[in-house]
Amino acid sequence: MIAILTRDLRLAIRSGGGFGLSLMFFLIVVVLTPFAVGPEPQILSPIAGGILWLGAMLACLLSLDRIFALDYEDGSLDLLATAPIPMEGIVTVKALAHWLTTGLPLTLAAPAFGLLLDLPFSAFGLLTLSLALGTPALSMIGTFGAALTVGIKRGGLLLSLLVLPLYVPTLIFGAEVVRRGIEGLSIAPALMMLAGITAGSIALIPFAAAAAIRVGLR
Amino acid sequence: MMPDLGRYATEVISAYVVSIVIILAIVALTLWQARKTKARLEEVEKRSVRRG
Amino acid sequence: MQMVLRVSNLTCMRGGIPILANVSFDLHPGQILMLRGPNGIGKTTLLRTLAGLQPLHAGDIQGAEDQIAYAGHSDGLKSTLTVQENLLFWARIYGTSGIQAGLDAFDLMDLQDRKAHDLSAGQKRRLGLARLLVTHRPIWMLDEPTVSLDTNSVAQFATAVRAHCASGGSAIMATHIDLGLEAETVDLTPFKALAPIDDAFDEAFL
Amino acid sequence: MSLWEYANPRKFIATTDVVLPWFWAGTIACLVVGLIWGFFFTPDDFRQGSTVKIIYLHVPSALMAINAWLMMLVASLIWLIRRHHVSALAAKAAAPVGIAMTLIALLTGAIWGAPIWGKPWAWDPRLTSFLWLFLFYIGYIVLWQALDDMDTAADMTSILCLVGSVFALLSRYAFLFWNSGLHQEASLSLDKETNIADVFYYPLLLCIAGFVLLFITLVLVRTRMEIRARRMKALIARERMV
Repeated sequence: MIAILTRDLRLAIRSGGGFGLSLMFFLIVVVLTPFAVGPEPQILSPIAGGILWLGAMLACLLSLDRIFALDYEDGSLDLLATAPIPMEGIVTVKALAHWLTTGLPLTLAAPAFGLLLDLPFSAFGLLTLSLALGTPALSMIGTFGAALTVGIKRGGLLLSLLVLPLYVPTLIFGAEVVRRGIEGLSIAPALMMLAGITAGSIALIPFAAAAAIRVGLR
Repeated sequence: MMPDLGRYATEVISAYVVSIVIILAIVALTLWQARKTKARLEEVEKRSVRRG
Repeated sequence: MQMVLRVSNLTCMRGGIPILANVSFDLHPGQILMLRGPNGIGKTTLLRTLAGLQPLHAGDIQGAEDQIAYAGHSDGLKSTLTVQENLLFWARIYGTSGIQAGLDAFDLMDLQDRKAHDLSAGQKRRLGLARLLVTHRPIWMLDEPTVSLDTNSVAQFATAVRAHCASGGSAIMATHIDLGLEAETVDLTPFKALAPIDDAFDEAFL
Repeated sequence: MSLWEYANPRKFIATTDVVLPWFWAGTIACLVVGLIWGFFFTPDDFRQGSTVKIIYLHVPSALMAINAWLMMLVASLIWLIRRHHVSALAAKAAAPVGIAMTLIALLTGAIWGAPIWGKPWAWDPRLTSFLWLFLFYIGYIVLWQALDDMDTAADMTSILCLVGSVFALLSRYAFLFWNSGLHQEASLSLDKETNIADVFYYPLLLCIAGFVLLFITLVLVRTRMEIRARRMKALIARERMV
């Protein structure tokens, strides 16, 4: 299992796209937003949390089809399926690798991007916390979508279409944590739902994704 | 005959028109697809019977 | 010690259609089985079914659990990893240590630190086959293993298979090349699934 | 004699041959009578005026949009557990009908909302839920079409339907949490006294019956079509085998 993780991370670093790509996309979203809505802090400040969450989600979406497609094309997914590791484990590790290369850098970079968008100072902690709690769910759900579309050529658009509705609750609760934090409302319910979605995804989605991979390989 | 729909006439009538159009569309689509599939199946069946 | 792989009355499907029916054979330790038959008969399908990648339609496979090392058409190599890294990865996946045997058997020592995308097609194939040695699995299932190998490499491969079987392993391979191995041949042509005669249009549609 | 006998395609087609005309007749009767009754012979609501007449389209289609999904969920489960092909094909058959129902619910909802909310679209939790459902139906249908092998497609879409159902509930809760709504409370429940008066209630029941029958009829027709398409594929495959 650790072998798969280190291999995936190494591949991500070597191919260059891994860490950088989604972060770059995140940066593009953040930089372009003020051009679209105007530079005034009173416009940017209230929407900063939402834009950052949206950017993180789209950046995550962008890199999903790499999770299984490359391994499927070069045959290593077949070989992994015959290896003495349960498919559920492989799927979980794949999602973890995806999170380490996208979710984690996004979480860490978000406060810096928050500065660009005039995010209220009090919300920096909440933004980081909500992204740290929510992005694992994004990776997990995305892995499920990637598993469903594993054998489909040019399945990228379909993958986005399938995953987008599944991302909605995570996005809502994640952005809500930041928004309520800024408005001084209680954040506990949203935070708890966010944590619940992440925990539930990590616990249950590996089985669904593994079943989908097995179907997709045959 | 026509009931007085008051100032919301446009809304009510458009809702009915839109819904009926959608219903008729899905019914027509279904019947058309069903007929086409049936015809194609009969053709394939005839062919397979001919071949034995 | 390795068990006997026993396949009885196996029916394999491809694209929802049974293509091979009632395939039965035993594979004993030390034995090599060559699958023969025209293109499209279902050699790949049979191997994938035996390896557990496809569900079997009917019949029974015994003794395959955790015994099989499968090598398909593609080698499952990562082009940005070196030869050594590729092999080490599989060694760790199978929980074995030592890739030396694999490197030696296929003459990959000098290429160890080269990245897989800098290898020729034949070298990649050799690396893919070296993976089999690394897995330490007793039954090798090989699908056209000699594609893009030169005469020299084919001989290396034959030697590796012979050594594997001498130490109690066994192999099933689909190939058209005569490797000069002591092998039994199974022609799949007689097992070709027949189209159902009656017009049963029932649950399974076929 | 058990229900599972209808999992045999031949039996299914033979049975539906007999019952389909009745379903067609029932559908047309209920819908025509219900809608004409609702449109021409019901009074206006004292608050909402004549827009209340949209209820005869909005509520039944919304109900069926959700029930279609539930039916697909059950059919998917049956396919995953007992692997009856007709079940998977019925789930496939229901999706386009479900999406049509969702579209009607969405459009009538927006048209109804326009005068009351002052704008055609409001991010009301219920309306948003139907938008979500609409997106999900599209994904489900596209996934069916993207996979060539019928069994693979049936498996994948069933898994998607299962997981999607969980997320549907989550999203529903999320929408409520995110924007507590402008929608009126459930307009139809068993204690109708507190909700809507009889004059509105009976034609509404008739319309609901009509939409239910319409859904069943269309799903039966489409399932027969899918069975035939599946048989055609099998026959062509058989030709290749010889």
